[in-house]
This record gives sequence, structure tokens and C-alpha cells, in this order.
Amino acid sequence: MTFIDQLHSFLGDVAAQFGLPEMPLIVTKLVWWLVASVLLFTVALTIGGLFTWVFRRLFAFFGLRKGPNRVGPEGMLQFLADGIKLLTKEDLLPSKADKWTYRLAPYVVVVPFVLAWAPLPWSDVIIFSNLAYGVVFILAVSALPPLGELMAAWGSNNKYSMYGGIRAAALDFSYEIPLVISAASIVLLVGGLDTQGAVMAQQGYWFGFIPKWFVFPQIIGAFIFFVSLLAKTGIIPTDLGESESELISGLTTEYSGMRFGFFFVAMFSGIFFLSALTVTFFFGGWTGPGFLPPLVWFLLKTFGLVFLVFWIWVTLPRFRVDQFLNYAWKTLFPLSILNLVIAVALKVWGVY
Amino acid sequence: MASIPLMGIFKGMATTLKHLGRPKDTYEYPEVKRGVAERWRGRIALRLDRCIGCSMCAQACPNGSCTMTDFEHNPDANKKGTYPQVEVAKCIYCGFCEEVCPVECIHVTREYELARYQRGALYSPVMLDKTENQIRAEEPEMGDP
Amino acid sequence: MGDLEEKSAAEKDVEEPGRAPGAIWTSTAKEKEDPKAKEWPFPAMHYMPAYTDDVDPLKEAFGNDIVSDGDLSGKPVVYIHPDRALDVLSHAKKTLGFEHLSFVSCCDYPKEGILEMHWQLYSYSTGRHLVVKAHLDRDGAKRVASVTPLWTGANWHEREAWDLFGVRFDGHPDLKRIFLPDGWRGHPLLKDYDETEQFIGMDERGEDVVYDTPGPGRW
Amino acid sequence: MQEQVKVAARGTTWTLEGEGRERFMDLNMGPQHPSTHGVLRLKLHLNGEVVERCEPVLGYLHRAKEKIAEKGQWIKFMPITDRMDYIAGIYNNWGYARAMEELHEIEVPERAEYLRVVSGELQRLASHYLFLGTFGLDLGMITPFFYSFGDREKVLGLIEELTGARLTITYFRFGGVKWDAPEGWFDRVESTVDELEAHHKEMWDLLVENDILNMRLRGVGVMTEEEAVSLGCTGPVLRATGKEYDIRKDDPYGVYPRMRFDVPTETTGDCYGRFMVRIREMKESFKIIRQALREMPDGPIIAKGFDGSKIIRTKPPNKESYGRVETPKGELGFWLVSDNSMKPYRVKARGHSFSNLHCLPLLVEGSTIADTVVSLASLDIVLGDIDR
Repeated sequence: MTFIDQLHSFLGDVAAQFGLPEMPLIVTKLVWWLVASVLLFTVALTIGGLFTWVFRRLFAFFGLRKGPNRVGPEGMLQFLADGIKLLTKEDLLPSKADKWTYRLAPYVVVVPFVLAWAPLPWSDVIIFSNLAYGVVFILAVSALPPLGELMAAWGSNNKYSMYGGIRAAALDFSYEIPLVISAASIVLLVGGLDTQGAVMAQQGYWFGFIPKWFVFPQIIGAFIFFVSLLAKTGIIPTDLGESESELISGLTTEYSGMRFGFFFVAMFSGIFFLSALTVTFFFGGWTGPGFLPPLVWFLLKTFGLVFLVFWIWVTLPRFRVDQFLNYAWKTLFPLSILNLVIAVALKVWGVY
Repeated sequence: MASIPLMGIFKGMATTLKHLGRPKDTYEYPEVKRGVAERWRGRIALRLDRCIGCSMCAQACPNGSCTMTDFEHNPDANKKGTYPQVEVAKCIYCGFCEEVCPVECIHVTREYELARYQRGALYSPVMLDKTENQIRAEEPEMGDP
Repeated sequence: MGDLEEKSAAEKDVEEPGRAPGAIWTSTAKEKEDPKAKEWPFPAMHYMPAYTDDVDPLKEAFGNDIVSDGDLSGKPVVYIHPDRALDVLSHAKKTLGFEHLSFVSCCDYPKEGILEMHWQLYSYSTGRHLVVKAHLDRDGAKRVASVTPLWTGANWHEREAWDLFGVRFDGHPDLKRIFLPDGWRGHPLLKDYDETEQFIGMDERGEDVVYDTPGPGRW
Repeated sequence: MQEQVKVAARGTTWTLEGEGRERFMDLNMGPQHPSTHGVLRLKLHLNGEVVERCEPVLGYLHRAKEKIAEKGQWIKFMPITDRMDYIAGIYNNWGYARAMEELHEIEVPERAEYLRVVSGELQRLASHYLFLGTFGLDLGMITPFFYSFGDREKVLGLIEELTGARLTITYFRFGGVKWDAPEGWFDRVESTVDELEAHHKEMWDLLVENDILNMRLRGVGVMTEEEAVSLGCTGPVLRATGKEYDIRKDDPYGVYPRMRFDVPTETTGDCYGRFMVRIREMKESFKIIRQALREMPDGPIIAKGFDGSKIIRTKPPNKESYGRVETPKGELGFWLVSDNSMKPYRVKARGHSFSNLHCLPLLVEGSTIADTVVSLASLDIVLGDIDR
């Protein structure tokens, strides 16, 4: 009996108590979809918002400052205050902007990042939607934001936005390929396309103490995946779409209010999501010794990776766009092919 | 150039990590105020009883923010009846007026929180004799609303 | 990169290669033995008589064009005929080795009716200064040859002189105002400049427009 | 033959030239742009991301300082010079004071010269710290900005104790300085310099060997020695091309002949060279400060007849002079013309940034927008000095 059937019978019982006729199954499904997607969006955006606070505090500590510490305990509610501020700000539309692309672009950027959360395994039971083709879904959906970036660039009618949008889109397209190939080698090792299966495949230990994480046989793949993560989220060594010292604010130059906030939230929820995905693929997901629940293990690993991302953010300078694109095509792409060959070899030798 | 690739990046990241636990450089401004040096050149003030009306300060002022005005206060010391008045918003805090004053009357104070909602702020000789807080208390339209 | 820092310290301590003969400072090694060797104040610092070594060859080469010479607080000055400015400066740069042009500027003397051009030169090899001056008729055409063929860096200095003094430089690649907006009336550093206020606005095409009054919406 | 096709992207006009193969776009970088360090406008003519032509447009901060100088007494221009290169105010004071001392033939007391050297080198450190911070910021490094500003804050604290101001200092007078050092100031300078040197090592680790930084800077914005000399570049911009020229050594003033320090040079002439010259110059400043503190003599701090209320009565003879100093950014000179009156007849300031910025088109033409920003940052210009 699936979860939907259980919910349907439960709703039927509730309806019967009030003497209402039994609803068709599709209504239950619709209700569940609605509730689940609201939950998904809430979780994704809240984590994105909360991470703005985490980032700002960490960033401040790295820079010998205090950071936001006024709103709520230790400034934790700062993102809510910022959200309220952004919501009440005037939503400016440049006079010669392309109205529809300009207005739609933030949603096109933020929605895929949220949708991609659906097949992410938080623990052995917590997963929004255990799709059989979860990996394909994630890769397909997370390839959409370049479209939104191009829309924002074109719609803003601003030369700086145009440069930023084209840079960001070129970067995302370029890094999609090493990302997909390194994910493909994981799929090969797992032998299935569902994310929960990828985690299951990493349970257990070699020699009793080395966890069977894919990061050990697939170190090159993990590196490629991590670099592509940086490129896709657009944070500082690779924030070529925004590069505030060159392009003012890149593709978000003309945006204000909550539309700007959406880009911002998309970036931070993207950092969390892609870190979580790296953990799922390479660091054993929610698996771990039994003294902590799986969800805690998952969050701990993800936060560790997010800290690494922030640490890189505050330390490194920005690449030049041609250098970084060259790096994608001339270094990472051959490396990812090599990694795929290693995965095939491991499979053939029967290690997995 | 670094001989080993990525070595420089690791070194840099180690440096930033070292700074993570260090004491903070900043302080929370309105509650914690930064002390200023003894010689800090802040707002100009006047010891009204001492002024002899020689107008040296007005002569030394580089941009004419300090001018003389007719005012009766202490006819024994100041026979001309002229005292300096200062357009505080225009003052560039060079301290020349203090330097040339023969009787140590006009001087710079250590007050530096002079933010206004208005643009001009012409301080009369009487106001120059008071502290900034007194002026704000007595003439609210000069200070915060 | 640690080797770089050490190298600079270790290498320089040994011996400084011979400095230019004109430079007062000679070498670090010598200084270290006797740091207080020079009595205060250093005699050669200020108010030393101008070198005539550099003026004499100029006089030989351009006999009649050198009007007179003088002294600018220890730096030799030659007054030249404005038409020969480019030749004299070219000679000074290429033959006498005055490679560095500090600036080109003017000074206005309305009573004498002249506008004095001023080229401040410096020689890296000998460490000497040379000032070249020329008198233009301030009510005339105020034309003088541009030295941009000799020093690329003179470009902006000459634009500044045009902007603030109204001197026209023949042969300048792009002589237009540099600080003030296009369309500004007058050249402000002239002593008889009309100081009534001018206000800058922008027309619909983004060009600068000068107004007499700061009307509403203009700036 | 050039066929021009206009593609209207709703107001953005792109001009296609030469059979549609090359696309050119005009881009205004500035007057208000995060990387122009003030109000500088660069007219860029772009082919894709490649800068075909670059034309700096100046004058957005022009305050007519040379005209202002003619309005008041000689000393009244001293606080105005602070506002020229506003991140190294002491050097503007020094240049003006040096020109005046040559004009009026003033003997500066020895202690005043030592105080000038200490405060000036502190100011040089402050200026270079600002450069390091903003240079990192232009490259996208955010954290070095806070570290270098934290250190700069310590330096400015010392300057504040000595002079009473942090930015617009007005510390120098004709023939000396305004204040003697306060109680215990020299000890504090010494301990702060030790602390700063330790931090400087960390900054070195953080910046100099970073691979991405090397990728971004090496071979970018290259200039040869001949070009730099012809353009009138001075300071670190010139020294990065291999020319060992420092006014403190070659045309010395004050007590610099006694100071033992090296002039760091690089031979590459690229952005990395300019960056390295500055970061190595800071070590020399530590050295100079230590030496000056060791040798600090006693005595008066201002020449007779130029102190107190006499400062506004200076009346130099009917002469001219040109005095120049080596600022953190290059040669700053003042040409003074006196007509034996209380007011200057003409004051001309030869700005370091004004001449250094002129090489920007040479550096950036043919490189990308990102390199334009780096080249501009590596020149370390300050717009208050360019526009005056």
C-alpha cells in the first residue's frame, strides 16, 4: 500500500465522519501534491534564507568582523527581516526592459533549484519523492537555470546584465558536461538511477574502518563534481555572471526587491542542494555510525561541505572567464572521461 | 610563481582559517564608541569669556566657515564687540583657528558626532560655548528630530 | 615566493652599482659605515646654484632661439622662442638625456601681456632638472607646438593647459577639454577669467550643456 | 567597405560592422562603477569581451584646486592639498611644504624632518594597505580587504595620535611640522610596526603565491620601460618595468639621504610586477620607520618665524620653485609662482595618478573587461589627485 493510498483512505475516513461523500483518488493526489510542493518550497527557501545568515556570519568571522547579530538570537532571523525588506521594496521595471522575460526570469532560476530537491534523500525514510530516475531528474532540472539567466540578461536591457548573463550561461553549459559525466560514472557503479540506491551502495566498510564512499575510488570524479558545483552556483572563484567588480552586479544589476531576492535565494539554496548532492554521490549520503540518526549524519556532512564552499568563497580571487572556460573544456572534460574509464574498469574487475 | 600547483591556494586558505578565531576588529558602534586621540580635531568651540575679538581665526580660516559677527557679551575683554561664528557644516577641521588664536579662546573639541538632518548649521558665539549635547537638547531643530 | 624577498635584501647589501654622477646619494654600502657623515643641513639640498652644464650646450645649438636663462630655486631655466619649442625640447631629450617630462603648464601674466609656457624636465641618468620656458602673446593666437611626439605622456598635460589656459598645441592628436565639460565658456586659470557661475546639465542625447542658472530639473 | 547593420535589442543598439563578423559595442564603465575607485569614466569600445579602444574621461571630481589656491594665503592651501590624494594626505602636505621651503629658503629643523619621515612612511603603509585591500576586491578576494583595512586602521590610529586627524591631516607647516610626538608615541609606533610586519607575512602568504592570482596578473597590462618613461609614469608603475627610480634616492629631500633602504623593482612591467613592487615596498617602509625612530634627534620642530599665528603671514620672495616628493603612487610635485605677496600667484600640482592613468589605454587595449579592471586597479589611482 503506497503512501498515497494510505492518505486516501485516511481522508476517506475523515470525510465519512462528517458525512461527506468519498472523494476520487485524483483529489487526494492533488491535495498531497500541493502540500508536498508547498513543504518543499518552504524548506528549500528557508534553508536558502538561513544560509544567507550562516554565510554572512561566517564571512564576517573570517574577516575579523561580527556580522549580523541583532535580529533574533545571534541574528538568526536576519534573513526574515531582509525578506520583509525586499518584499516591501519597490519592484522596479527598467523603462525599455522586455517585460515578460524580465519578470519571469527570477522564477525560471529559482524553481528548478527547488524542484531538484524532490529526489534528494535526507535519510533512509525522509525523501520528498523517491523517483526511480532521480539522478536524471536532478541533472535535467538543474540544467534549466541558464535559461533564466539568459532571460534576465536579455530582459534587463542593460549591457552589464547582458555580459553577466552570457557569461553565466556559458559557464553553466560548459560545466554541465563534466558534471554529467562524473555523475554517470557513479550511476555506472551503482547500477541504478535512483538516489536512494546511490546511498545504499555506499554502506559498509572496507577493512572494517574505511567507509565505502565513492570518493575513494572516484576521487577525480569527486573533484570534478565539486568544481562544477562551484561553477553552477556561481560563487566567488567562479561568480562570472555576477562579478561585481567588473559588471557591477552582472545579470541582477537591474533587479530590485523580491525579484533580486529570488536570485539570491536560488544561489544559497543551490549551494546547499549541490553540497547535499555531492554528499549523496560521494560521501555516503545519510549513512554513518549508528549513534547518530541518519538525518543528522546527512546534515553534518552537508554542512561540512558548505563550510568548505564558503571558505573557498572568502579566500580565493575570481577567475577570468576565458581561463575558467578553458579549464572546463581542456582539463575537466578529459579528466571526467578518464574518471569514467576508471569507473568502467572498477565495474569490470568486479569491485562494485 | 608557486612551484607546486595549488600550494599557494592551500596556504591562503590556511591563513584565512587562522583568522577565523581571532578577536574581532570591529565594534558595535552606537553602543560601543571608539575613543579619539587627545589631539583630535573635532567641532570648533569657543571660550566666550576670553575672546578679545581680534578676528585672527576668521583670517586664518581657509574656506570662510569662520566669520566675525557683532555680539555683546563681555565688553571688558572684547571691546570691539565682535565674536566668531562658525558654519559647522562647512568647516574642514584644519585647526588653523586654534593655532592662530592669541588667547586660547577658539579651540577644537573632541566631539565628532555631528550628523544633521539639515544641511547648514551656523553656530552663533553662544552656541559655540556649549557642548554638542547641550545644543541638541536646547535647540532640537538643529539636531535629530 | 620567499626567495624574492631574501634576494632583494641580500643582493642590495653587497654593493649598489654606481649611481649617476649628478645624484647626491651615492651608495648604500658607504652610508652604512658612517651614517652621520653628512652634516645637517645637507649643503647640496636646497638653494644650490643652477647647473650651467646643461644650459651651455643648448645655447650653442640654438644660439638666437635661447632668449635668456635663469634659476628656478636651484634648477636651470632657459627661455626660448616659442616657435622653436619642439626643436629645443627634442634636443634636450635626445642629446642631453632629459627623458622625464614632469609636466607641461602655464602661468598667466596679464600685466606683461604674456602667457608663460613651462616644461619641467628631469634626467634619469644625471639626476638634473631643466626648466624650459617660452612666452606666448596672451592676446594672440596662443599657439605652440605639441611635444606629444617626444613624450606620449604630454598628451593630457597639454589638454589640461588648453582647458584651463586656452593654449592651442599644434600637432596634438586630440586637443579637447579634459576637466571641464565641452562647451564651457572661458579658461578658468587665466587671471581675467569671468567667474560668474556656469551650470552643467545634460541634454537628451547625453551631451553636456552649459546653463547660466541652475534651473529646475537641469542637474 | 563597412556595412552597418543595426540590431535593436529594445533600445540597446549593437552595431555590426564588416559583414557581420565582428560585433562592436560601446560600454561606459563609470563614472559610477565599483572598480573605478571614484568617479572615473572609461569609454570602452568592445568586440565581444575584448577591449578594442579605451578612452578615460576625467573631470567628474574637478574642484578647481589650483584656482582655489590663488584665493587665500599660502598656508590656506595646505588643508586643501589633503583633499587631492586623499589616501596619502601627508605626502601632499610634504610636496607643498617642500616647494615652499625651496621657494622661501627655509631651514627645516632636523627633528621635524625625522618626524616627517616617520609620519610619511606610516602614511605610505596606509596607502599601500588600501591598495592591497581594494586590489584584492577588484580581483574578487573579499577577505584580504578586511585584513588590510584592519592593519590600516592601526596605522591611521598612530597618525591620529600624532596629528589629530586620520584622513585630512594638515600636519605639515612651512619649515616644520605642527606637533611634536605625544608621550610614548615612538614606543607605540615601534610595537605597531612589529605587529604589522607579522601581519604582512600573512598577507604575503595569502596573496603572493595564490595560483589564481598569478593566473590573473601575470602577463596582464604589460608595459615596457621606454613606454613608461615616455608616458611620464612614476612610482611603482615605473619601477615595475625595471627602472630603478625613486625620488627619495635620486633627488633626495629631508633626511632621506641618511635612510638605508632598497628600492624594489620588478622587470615584468605587468600587473603582477606593480603589485609585487608595492607589497615589497611596505617592508622597506618598516625598515625606514625603525631607523628613523632609532636616530630621532631632539630639537625644535619648526623653523623660527613660521610657527603660531605667523603661519598665515608667510610672504615668500618673488621667485618660482618646483618641489616634488615620492608619494606611494609616484611623483607629486608643486610648482609655485610667487609675486612677493601673501597669496600664491600660481600653484600647479603635478599629480602622480594623472600621469599614471594615462597609460591605461596602452595596457588594456586588446585585453578583456576583466583585465581592464585589474590593470586599472594595479595603477592604484586616486581620483582626487587626477581631477584636482
